[in-house]
Amino acid sequence: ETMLTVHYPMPGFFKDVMETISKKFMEENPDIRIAFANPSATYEEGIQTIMRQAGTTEMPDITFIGLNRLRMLDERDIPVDLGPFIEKDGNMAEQGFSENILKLAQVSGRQVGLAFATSNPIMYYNADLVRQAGGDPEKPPKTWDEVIALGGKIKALGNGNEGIDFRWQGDDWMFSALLFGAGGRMLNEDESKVTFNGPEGRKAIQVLDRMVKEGGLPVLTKQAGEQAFVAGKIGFAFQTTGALRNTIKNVGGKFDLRTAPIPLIDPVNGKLPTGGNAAVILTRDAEKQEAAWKFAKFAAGPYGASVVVPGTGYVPNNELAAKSPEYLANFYEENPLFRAGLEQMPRMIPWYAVPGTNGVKVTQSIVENLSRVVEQSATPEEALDDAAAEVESLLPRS
Amino acid sequence: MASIAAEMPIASIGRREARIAWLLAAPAITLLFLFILLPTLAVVILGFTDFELGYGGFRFVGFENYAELISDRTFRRSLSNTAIYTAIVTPVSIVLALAIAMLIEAETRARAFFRTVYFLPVASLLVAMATVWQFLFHPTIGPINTFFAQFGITGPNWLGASGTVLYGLSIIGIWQSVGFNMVLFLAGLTAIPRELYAAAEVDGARSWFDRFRLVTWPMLGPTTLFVTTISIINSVKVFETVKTLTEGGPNKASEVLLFTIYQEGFVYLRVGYASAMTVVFLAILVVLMFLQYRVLDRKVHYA
Amino acid sequence: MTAHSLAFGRILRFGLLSLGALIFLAPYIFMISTAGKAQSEIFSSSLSLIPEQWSFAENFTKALSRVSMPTLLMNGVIVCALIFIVQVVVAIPCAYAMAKLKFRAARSMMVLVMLGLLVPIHATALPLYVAFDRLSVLNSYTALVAPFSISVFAIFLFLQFFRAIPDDLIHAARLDGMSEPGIVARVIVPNAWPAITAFAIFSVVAHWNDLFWPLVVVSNQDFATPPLGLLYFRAAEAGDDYGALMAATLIITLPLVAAFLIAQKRFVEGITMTGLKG
Amino acid sequence: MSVLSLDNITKSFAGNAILNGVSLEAGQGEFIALVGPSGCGKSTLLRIVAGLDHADSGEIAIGGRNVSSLAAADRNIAMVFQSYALYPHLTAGQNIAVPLAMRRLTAAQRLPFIGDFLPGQRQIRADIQRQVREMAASLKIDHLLDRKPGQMSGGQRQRVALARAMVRRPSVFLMDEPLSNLDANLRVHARGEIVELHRRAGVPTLYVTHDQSEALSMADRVAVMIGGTLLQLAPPQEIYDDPAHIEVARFLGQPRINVLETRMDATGLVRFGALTLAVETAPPSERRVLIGVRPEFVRLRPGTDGILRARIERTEFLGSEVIIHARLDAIGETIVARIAPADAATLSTGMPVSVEIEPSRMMLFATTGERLRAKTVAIASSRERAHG
Amino acid sequence: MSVLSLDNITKSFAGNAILNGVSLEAGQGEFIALVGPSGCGKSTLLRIVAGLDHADSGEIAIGGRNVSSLAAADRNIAMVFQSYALYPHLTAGQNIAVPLAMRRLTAAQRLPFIGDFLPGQRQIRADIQRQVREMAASLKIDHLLDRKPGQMSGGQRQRVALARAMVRRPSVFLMDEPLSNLDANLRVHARGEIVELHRRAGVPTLYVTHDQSEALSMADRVAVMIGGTLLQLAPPQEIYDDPAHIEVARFLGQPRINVLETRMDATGLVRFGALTLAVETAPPSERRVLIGVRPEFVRLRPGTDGILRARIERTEFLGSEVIIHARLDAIGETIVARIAPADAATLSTGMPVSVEIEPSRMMLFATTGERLRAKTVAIASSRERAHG
Ligand SMILES: Nc1ncnc2c1ncn2[C@@H]1O[C@H](COP(=O)(O)OP(=O)(O)OP(=O)(O)O)[C@@H](O)[C@H]1O
Ligand SMILES: Nc1ncnc2c1ncn2[C@@H]1O[C@H](COP(=O)(O)OP(=O)(O)OP(=O)(O)O)[C@@H](O)[C@H]1O
Ligand SMILES: [Mg+2]
Ligand SMILES: [Mg+2]
Repeated sequence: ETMLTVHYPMPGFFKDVMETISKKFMEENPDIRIAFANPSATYEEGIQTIMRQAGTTEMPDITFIGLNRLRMLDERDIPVDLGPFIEKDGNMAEQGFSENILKLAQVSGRQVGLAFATSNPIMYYNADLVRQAGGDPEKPPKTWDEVIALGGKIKALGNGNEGIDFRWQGDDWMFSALLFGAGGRMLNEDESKVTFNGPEGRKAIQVLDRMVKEGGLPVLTKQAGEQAFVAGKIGFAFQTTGALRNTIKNVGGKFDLRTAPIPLIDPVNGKLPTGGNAAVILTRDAEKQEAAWKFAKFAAGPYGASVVVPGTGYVPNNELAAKSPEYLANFYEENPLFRAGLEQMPRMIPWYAVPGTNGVKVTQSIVENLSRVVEQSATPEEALDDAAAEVESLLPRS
Repeated sequence: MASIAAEMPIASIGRREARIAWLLAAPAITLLFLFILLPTLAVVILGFTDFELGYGGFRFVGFENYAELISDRTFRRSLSNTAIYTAIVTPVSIVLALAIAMLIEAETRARAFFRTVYFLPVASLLVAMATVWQFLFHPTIGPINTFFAQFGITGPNWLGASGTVLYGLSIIGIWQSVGFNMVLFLAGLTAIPRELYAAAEVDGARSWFDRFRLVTWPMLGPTTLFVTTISIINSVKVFETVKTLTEGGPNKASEVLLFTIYQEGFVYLRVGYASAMTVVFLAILVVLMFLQYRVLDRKVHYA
Repeated sequence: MTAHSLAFGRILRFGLLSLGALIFLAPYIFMISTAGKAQSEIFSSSLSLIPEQWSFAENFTKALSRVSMPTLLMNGVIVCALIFIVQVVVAIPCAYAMAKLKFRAARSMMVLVMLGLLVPIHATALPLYVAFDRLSVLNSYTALVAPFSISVFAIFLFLQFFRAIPDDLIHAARLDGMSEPGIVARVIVPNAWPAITAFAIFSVVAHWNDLFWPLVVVSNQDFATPPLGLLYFRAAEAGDDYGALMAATLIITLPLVAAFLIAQKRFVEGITMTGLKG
Repeated sequence: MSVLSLDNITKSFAGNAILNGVSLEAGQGEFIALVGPSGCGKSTLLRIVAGLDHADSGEIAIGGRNVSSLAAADRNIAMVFQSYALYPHLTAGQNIAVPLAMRRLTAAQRLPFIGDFLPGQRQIRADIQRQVREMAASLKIDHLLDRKPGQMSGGQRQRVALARAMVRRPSVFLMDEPLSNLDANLRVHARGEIVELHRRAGVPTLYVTHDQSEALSMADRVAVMIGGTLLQLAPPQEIYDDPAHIEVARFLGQPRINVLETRMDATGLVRFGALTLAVETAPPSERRVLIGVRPEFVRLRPGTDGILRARIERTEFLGSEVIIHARLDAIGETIVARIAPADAATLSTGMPVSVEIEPSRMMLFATTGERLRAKTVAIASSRERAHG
Repeated sequence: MSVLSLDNITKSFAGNAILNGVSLEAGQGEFIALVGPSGCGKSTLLRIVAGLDHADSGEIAIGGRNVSSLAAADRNIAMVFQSYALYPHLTAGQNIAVPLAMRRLTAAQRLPFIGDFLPGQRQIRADIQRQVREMAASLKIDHLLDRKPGQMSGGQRQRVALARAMVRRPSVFLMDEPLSNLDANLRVHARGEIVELHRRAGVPTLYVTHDQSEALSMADRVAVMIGGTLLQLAPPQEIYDDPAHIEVARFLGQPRINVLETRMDATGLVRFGALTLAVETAPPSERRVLIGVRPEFVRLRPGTDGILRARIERTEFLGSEVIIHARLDAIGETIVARIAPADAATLSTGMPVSVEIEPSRMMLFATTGERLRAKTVAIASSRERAHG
């Protein structure tokens, strides 16, 4: 019997999911036992825990790491390369792991994990407010201009209503959503120069600026924004599809909640960053690695997806799961709110992480400069240039 | 410890006393070395290295970390933020605590109730209470601003705006530390001889304020010194609320020392650099305490 | 001071205290109210303290079933009790030696104690973690308790208290034939209860609520303390389940509040450090 | 006109009567010592006079004016506390200045920094300083003005406390055992100082003490209070020689007065040994009475030829005198005599002696304690026994 | 053989000599009172004897055995402290039992729970209980055995402290001002009890007090210590009547002895007023000397016909006696007389009086303090003046 210690972040979110999956897994694989390590509250804390424990006896066998932090882990040579396992399996596509999906958890071509729960940014909106402001909830806005215009009208309703909540805090994910949506990139091909201050980046940050100026985007902390939205005080909220289940619960019957795809500055070439996490194998024990690989595939596989998606709002990271009626096809029929994320799946590309040791600092720097825009203490151009300069200096010197 | 003791001949009573004293203090001294001094020393050493969590080795870099600190904008920001936070929380929580303690001391009814109520925040899990506060502070749907709105005042965006976030955090900090200080003041108040108040009255201290100036405040000197010390240490150590509520934001407006150290050490994983910060942090505390005692101790101890 | 102004003063005082109490209690009122609300009711534009539909049962059930509350509480009790006992057992003899025996190190000990008061666990966490890992004691009560086995605050507090114990009492004990450890056990400890109670509150409050250190050294859920349990109700990216979170917070806060209520009078007495009232 | 008058003051704490209608008048410049056993209510009475406590009923007048409803600060009373109650954070000089500053400076002028810039205060402060220095000089503590109480000896502190009380002209002076913390020599010295200061100030003074020699030697009149009741208020000699109550007699005099029980017949005659005393106001019936006689009026003579016989139990040498405890053969009780060392030389423990008591020095009390005035009517020459 | 002997004990704190070679011997059952002004080193000496402090040099022997290097617990000394030092958490009975339990039970037997099951302890405990009850009965505190110190009065606590000290037979008994916390009446009563207990125990006792009447009335011998030096060790009467040093004379006697300065000529003759005294050992040269005379040997007579004239400055009535302060016309110094109230009736403040001193009661001291033995050689009848 092989014993696997599994570590995962955000238990408020994943505890039930993890327990359901592991129960089923153990039923199917009676020779493997799953035990859970103390979970971490956030992705960040999860990584710290792993880094501290790396090489110690406390290190779990398998963990789930935020997609944008895989690179950092890889540079410290902590994850096990999954390439050999994939090769040995040979038929990953048949199991629903398309090349596109595998790519989400690759760092410089190395397969460091298997995407487990993935998300993309979508638009949530309060149909009641949209209607009051003269919009048509059945035809949600398709462009940022429309969003901003409608947002402005909602704010004008008064009574403490705000137009837009855009989750710019915490990390660079939503900025990436604007940037990628405009067809931009963070760095150039060989990762030596910052490119997010190019024309696409300028458009992106101007959109943010206009949301503040015209669209009724208030300065809110992340939680405050969520709370205000579910309280029915905000017209549009842009954030991960992963928050969907909780949002539905929090809204209850207070208003008519709808979702729609997020507008793209470049509707043709625009892409979206992939959020979420990947299963990463840490154990150096060959036998355990086998078992861990099995578990990772199971969790990231169609069964896993069919548990994760309804329980959270994440999009299925397995093509079999989405299409097969055995798993999720019916679910999407019955739950139209979940469809926005699904529809955007083709646009998902990996969430970019800069090379070198300063990955986290880069994100922080971008967030800080965004906050200057939101607080209107700097013009969007200034903020963007400052961010670019700072990030440039944080890149590894080659 | 044992070897020191063994060297001493049992000849004199004085030596025997010293030996027993050593024996009694030995466990404490040992643990003090193990769990406070040695780790602190390790931190000092790490401060001279480029150690990063996750990488195996490290090398000594001399004062490079300290040189970097001088030009680190974040660090300077967090220094000034911590100073502002401390400058708000320490005096306000002391004054409030003293006022509450005096009111409770004078009140005959429901003392136990009031003591418990004001102490409650000390006994509560700050991380959990922080989430309550962040709801109370919500700029639009939060009770505080809703309350203001009734009078037509638009309440500030407490934790969201860089202009007010430190005040928001300070309010939580004050709420949390008043109870602790109050208990110490209550103890100090009960120790004031009643006769001094009688003397003050006979001497013509007519008003409540006269008696306070003549007796209460000076007599609480030692207590106040202790409370101030503890308050400053605790304010400088503010961390949990920042971590749960603002993550140092917006735009570094709530970066405080311990959070910056945590961020460098555990998020950016630059342990060497974080250690250097820690050393500076400790140095600041030590200097502060030293100054405080030099300046105040003489004034406060009258015996 | 006429009877009239006296009454007015009392009313004013009582009013002020009550108002302050209300402000201090406000977060708890919201906490209790939230613990009774359904998830969809918690955030709404209209402020109401009384839940529309009572969901206490539901939230408390969630709080109790989602994590193993008994294990958490038990761990909390074990860890706090161990820390407290060790702290007292270590600090009392040391404080006694510093207060009542003549030895040269007493002064430098005092400096060490003051320094120790300044070093937060956050600062020394990493070296301690590495050392504990080398010794393979992570994930154990040892790891949770050991760094707090020495409390300089305890030494400080007891020192103040012991200074007030008359020397004669100790001399009498020596003449009665007690050894120094005997004096500590039979004379000092029985008379130090007020100080021990006072310290108990400080110590237990701090360690019952400590999140930082358990998070660092405990990855095995068998050793999780109550604050770690709260993590299960937090989902940073997707918004917390506030109802259950507040219910759980209530469950783990209540024992402390009860303890304080019971001990508060002795607590204040203890800090007063008035020494012996015999 | 009496300057301080207390009229029927009563006070109880939690249902226990502490003061049962105390009335007392003190004239201008009179020094009244208030004595009584511990817990009899002396401090309570003083606190009521000072306005620190309020009486349940009764009136207090100072200079003819009823002050019962005035706050302590407004009564212009000075008080010296048993524990001195000096402000530990102020120097001696500052301590002495407090009552002056409190009365002469306005609240604004007393403020720490701002006050220094207000008009007029400089003049007043200089004036206060001068007064403090004068007062200190007269109590010989001018060299201590910059010391804090913690740096002074008990006697020095006591003088600072006195100075603080005397620096202004109060209308009444209250002292609550101000010397009880001093050692014997200092105490004797301080007595003189207080009396002298009192004389100069000419203010009525209530002086609480538990030390009878203090009370007798210092006061114009002594008030003896027992259990909340003022039993007697009289000049020292009268209170010692002619006590109105057995408790007064018991309380004053060291060693204590000898009290022997005997019987009075229906005609008002009391027999004790060979002695017959007649009570002046004839009583209704036969009853038990108490005879009191001070030790200095008991004489012991070796030999068994006297009227009362006793055996010496214990002798205490006190330097200038000897205290002898002897057990009376007849009634088995102990009688104490105070004798000059020269006379005691012939006496030793265990020796049988004859006891002689000067009849004019015997005092008669009812069992309830009241004095019964009596005169000696006969001394029998037969060797009768004392009644049991 | 002396049972307790101190040989040349010295001690200094931080360079200040506190004890300068104190030597003292106490025989079996002897009660020695140690008196001296505050801070003279009495407590320090006791603490050294008890082993609570250590001497810088000198030896302590108990029953002939040198105990200087023994710890306090091993010296078998019992001590009663000024503050009683009762264990506040134990009942009176438990307090008294402590020294017995400590010596009779092994460490294991004393353990809280386990101890109760060890063999032999039950018998010993019963034995201890019996002894405690006996001791308590003899001190009349058997009804208090279950009370804690906080629930007892000062006098009761004092007796418990005594019982704890006396319950075992110590080889030496030390008491450090055990009565100083009691009020006057209780104190007088307790003296008798202590003396009685001491007599029964027959253990040498060192008794520290600052109360001279306690020392004189209780002790077999009184040791007067001033400034760390033992000035005289003698029976009470001798130390009072025939002090070896002026400080001893000054320390004992209330009111203090009168000390007047005068001059001795080269032949050893001292003139004071009409009096000439001859010093027995002739001195080398003319110098100043001090005359000491106790107040009870000073007589005052109205009128100016005496040899020494004075004016009454102050009279203090003390009930059984009157203290009169009179200023000598000749030298301007004050002389104090102690007089019976009857004799004082004719004297009042401001009155000129004649002063008479019994020549045999005058004592001569060198200015360094040592006694100079002298005899009266002449009383001049002329009205000479006293030397200045
Ligand atoms: N605040 C109070 N509450 C209840 N009882 C009190 C209070 N103050 C005094 N007493 C009681 O009143 C009685 C008289 O007290 P008071 O202090 O006047 O005595 P005293 O004559 O000054 O005694 P002492 O000589 O010991 O100072 C005592 O029995 C005391 O216990
Ligand atoms: N531990 C110490 N360190 C320094 N000086 C001390 C110490 N203990 C006592 N002294 C000094 O030694 C002297 C003698 O003290 P001791 O207590 O023996 O006096 P005492 O005769 O008992 O006086 P009292 O009658 O006031 O009790 C004092 O001047 C005191 O200040
Ligand atoms: Mg009193
Ligand atoms: Mg002493």
